[in-house]
Amino acid sequence: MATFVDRYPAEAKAIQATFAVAFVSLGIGALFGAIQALHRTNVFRFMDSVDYYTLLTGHGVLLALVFTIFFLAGVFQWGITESLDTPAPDIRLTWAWVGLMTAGATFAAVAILAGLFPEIPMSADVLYTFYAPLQAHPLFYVGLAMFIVGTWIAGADWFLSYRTWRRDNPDERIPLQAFMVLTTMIMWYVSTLGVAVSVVFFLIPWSLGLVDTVNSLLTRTLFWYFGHPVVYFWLMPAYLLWYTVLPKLAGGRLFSDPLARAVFVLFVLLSTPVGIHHQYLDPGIAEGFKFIAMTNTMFLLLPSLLTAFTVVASVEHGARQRGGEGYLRWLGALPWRDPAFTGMALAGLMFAAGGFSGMINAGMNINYLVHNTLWVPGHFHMTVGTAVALTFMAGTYWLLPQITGKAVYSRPIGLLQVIVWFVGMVFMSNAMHRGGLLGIPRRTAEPQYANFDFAAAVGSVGELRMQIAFGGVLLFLSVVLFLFNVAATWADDRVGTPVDDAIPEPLSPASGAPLVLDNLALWTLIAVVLVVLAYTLPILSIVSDAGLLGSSTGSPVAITLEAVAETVAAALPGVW
Amino acid sequence: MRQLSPAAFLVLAAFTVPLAVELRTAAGLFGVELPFVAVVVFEAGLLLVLTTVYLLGRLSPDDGEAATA
Amino acid sequence: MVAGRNSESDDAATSSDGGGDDGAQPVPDGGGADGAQPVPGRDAIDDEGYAIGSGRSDVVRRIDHDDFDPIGTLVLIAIYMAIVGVMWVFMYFVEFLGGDLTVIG
Amino acid sequence: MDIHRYEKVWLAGALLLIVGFIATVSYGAVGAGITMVNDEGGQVDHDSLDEHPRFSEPGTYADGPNEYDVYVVAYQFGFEPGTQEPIRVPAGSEVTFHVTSRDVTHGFQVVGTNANTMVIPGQVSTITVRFDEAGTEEYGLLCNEYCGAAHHAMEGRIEVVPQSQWNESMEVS
Repeated sequence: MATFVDRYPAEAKAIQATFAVAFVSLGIGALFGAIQALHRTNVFRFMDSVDYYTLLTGHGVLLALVFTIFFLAGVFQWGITESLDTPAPDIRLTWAWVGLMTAGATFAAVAILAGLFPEIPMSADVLYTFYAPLQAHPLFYVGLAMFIVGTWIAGADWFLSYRTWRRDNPDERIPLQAFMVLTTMIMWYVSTLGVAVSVVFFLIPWSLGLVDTVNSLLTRTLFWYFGHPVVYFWLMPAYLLWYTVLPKLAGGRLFSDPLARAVFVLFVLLSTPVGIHHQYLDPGIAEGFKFIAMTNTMFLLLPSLLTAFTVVASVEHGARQRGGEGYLRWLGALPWRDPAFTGMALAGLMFAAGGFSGMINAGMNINYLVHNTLWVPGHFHMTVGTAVALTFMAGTYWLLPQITGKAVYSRPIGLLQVIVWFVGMVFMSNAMHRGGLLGIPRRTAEPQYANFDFAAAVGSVGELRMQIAFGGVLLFLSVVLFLFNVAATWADDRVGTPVDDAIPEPLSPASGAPLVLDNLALWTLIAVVLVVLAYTLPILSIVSDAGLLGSSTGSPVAITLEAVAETVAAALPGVW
Repeated sequence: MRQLSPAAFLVLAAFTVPLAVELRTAAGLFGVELPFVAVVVFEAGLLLVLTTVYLLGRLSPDDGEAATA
Repeated sequence: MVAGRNSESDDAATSSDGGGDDGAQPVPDGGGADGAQPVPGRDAIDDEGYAIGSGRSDVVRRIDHDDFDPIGTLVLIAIYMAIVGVMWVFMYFVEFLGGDLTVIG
Repeated sequence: MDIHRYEKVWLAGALLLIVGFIATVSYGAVGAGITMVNDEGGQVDHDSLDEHPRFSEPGTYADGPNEYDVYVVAYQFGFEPGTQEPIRVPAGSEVTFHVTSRDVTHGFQVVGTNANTMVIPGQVSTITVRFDEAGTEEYGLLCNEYCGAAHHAMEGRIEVVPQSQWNESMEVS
């Protein structure tokens, strides 16, 4: 029984490449994560705290951008080719974006890691958000730009496949997976515009010294214009797997194809005009704009809440077909021994929890309580760090056999791995949320301050720290098991049927969906209009207030122990 | 005694963790200050019960009674 | 964990695994209404009698659109809704409004 | 398109939840009077703060009965005032913090409270809070946005002085 790699060997090769890059960055990023968890909780330290921020930047960029986006590019290439049953228009184009994205990611990674070596006059300890006027080496911004352009070419590649398919199937409904890929890419094109303008027109010239100053608030706003949609760019491939693969793994069928399409359309429309909810506590932005961003954000909950129902219902259908009974007993009838299923199910469960802390983050004035506290990383380690990352790892157990033709090396190890991830994340992210409510800040290398202590209502801050460290170690262990399983699978021999890769028809088929849902041009247009409405006035006022280029001269992130020593010394008088 | 597969055993074991971790918060809401050991003991207890169920399931044959999640 | 099974699959239930397709005869067309590929044959199945993604192979009955009401889903979702509602009220009115130094201007 | 009645129920519930969230936040803004940091603070040239009437001499300024303005300059890596000597405010008064940055983006958070704002160079963040007569005497102050190599050492203190002990020497004028 032939699988993907037998039918599309050339495309499979390219997907193998994107997966390889994704897994390498996952390994490095996870290692950094473990080191940070142990360092900032003061459990085990071997480096100076100034290097913490270099690792933190690496952790954020390698996991949140490189791992996620390379993996999803592979998933999307698979989804397009498989669901349209159409080969890539020109495989050289495919390799072009794989190459460009890889080169860009490498540049950024080099610029960041150079920060660990004082002898190299290069650093980019600006964290994943690179807020100017903190200034990274130009190579960092150039790498980012190349990476983004690479994703644009990838999108073009997929739209070309779609055009070919459309030519042969003028009256067909767009296959669901292709529909999801195309809508997600439309959202991506609209939203990456912000970061592209910020990086190409402001940050690169500024880091090269061509212009002297930037408008910090403007570049920051442009970053968040992209910074929220990017989380949906991570999430959509996870949703794609939940909608089209998870039901099948559960032994069932997708509950409703039309609703799945409606959900993705909603994401195209609402993902971008919400970015200002990351700037609730920014000066220079009127409260009205923040309120608009909040209402958009709240309504953006809708597609996710609908997804919860449709996906769980599809899984329940599987359980019922497997003999499940009762209101809740059916949960027992699910194939919990399948790491692909269990991983995605646990990821979905944790997303329900992360969804709640996200609702808190979305609330405008309650943001005073959690803004920039440890609560925030607690939140996104549940969402991108589990709903997305764990779904990707679980999906790998089902996808890797299809693109390599090799059976997964060990199912038990896979099962153990996804469960260890879940447990580790429960410990770490739960403690982070609690710590945040006590006022413990995010993005800091030290657990303690000279002038004050954090007071815990229940338990103690020390215990929270232990939970974070322990959870971090479990998560790293899980990644090690995962990478071992992947490597062992890859090293194995091809088999006839490495996996059961058939995807059953939805219970409620596409034919039931209004044709307008497939009108991509219309949705793109409305999305653009919404973005213009939400952003024109804020951007105009920011520019008219502080000027297009503002007045912030660069502040290269210099890592000197003296600076730290002086500051610490300066802070001490407060104590005695 | 119904059967627990090794997988189900692992998954259920995973679910006991958030329960145990949040035990004190729940108690805290009622003004009860539980010591850290209480959490450890509670978790150990849960795991013990689970293990017993699992082992019993291994020993005695399945009477085909339906699962409870 | 093992489903409540109908009699013909008892042997599977008593075997050492929870979801293996040993014993349990998949219903015709593997339960999926897809009717595409059949459930993988033995040769494709690993030593523990399992191929990842073969959830279909344990399907004991086929349920179509019209005879499926996701009542279990409704129950789960309702529980979630209740939790979220309570937690929101707690977070907003106790944790936030109950906190010190609230910004009033 | 046919939507199962259970899903219709859920859709309604979800919308209810969303509207409920927005309503709660609106109540907080209108009912509880919580104001967001906004553009009222205006802009300053962060390179010439020493020419600014207040930021050139940051500190606590009396401004009407029981109303005070505290001007704070955030810098790599500290607050002035706040780090070297604590910010002093009288108890039982309404205090407006005007915070700006001399160099990069910082955060200004009174530890364990809702007084929390971003500090962006070129912009002035203003937040008004009330310090109760019988409230805490001392608060911690920290920077909650990464601002460079020694970000973790950027902290300070706020001393709430009882009205009886408050005197002119604690004010700038």
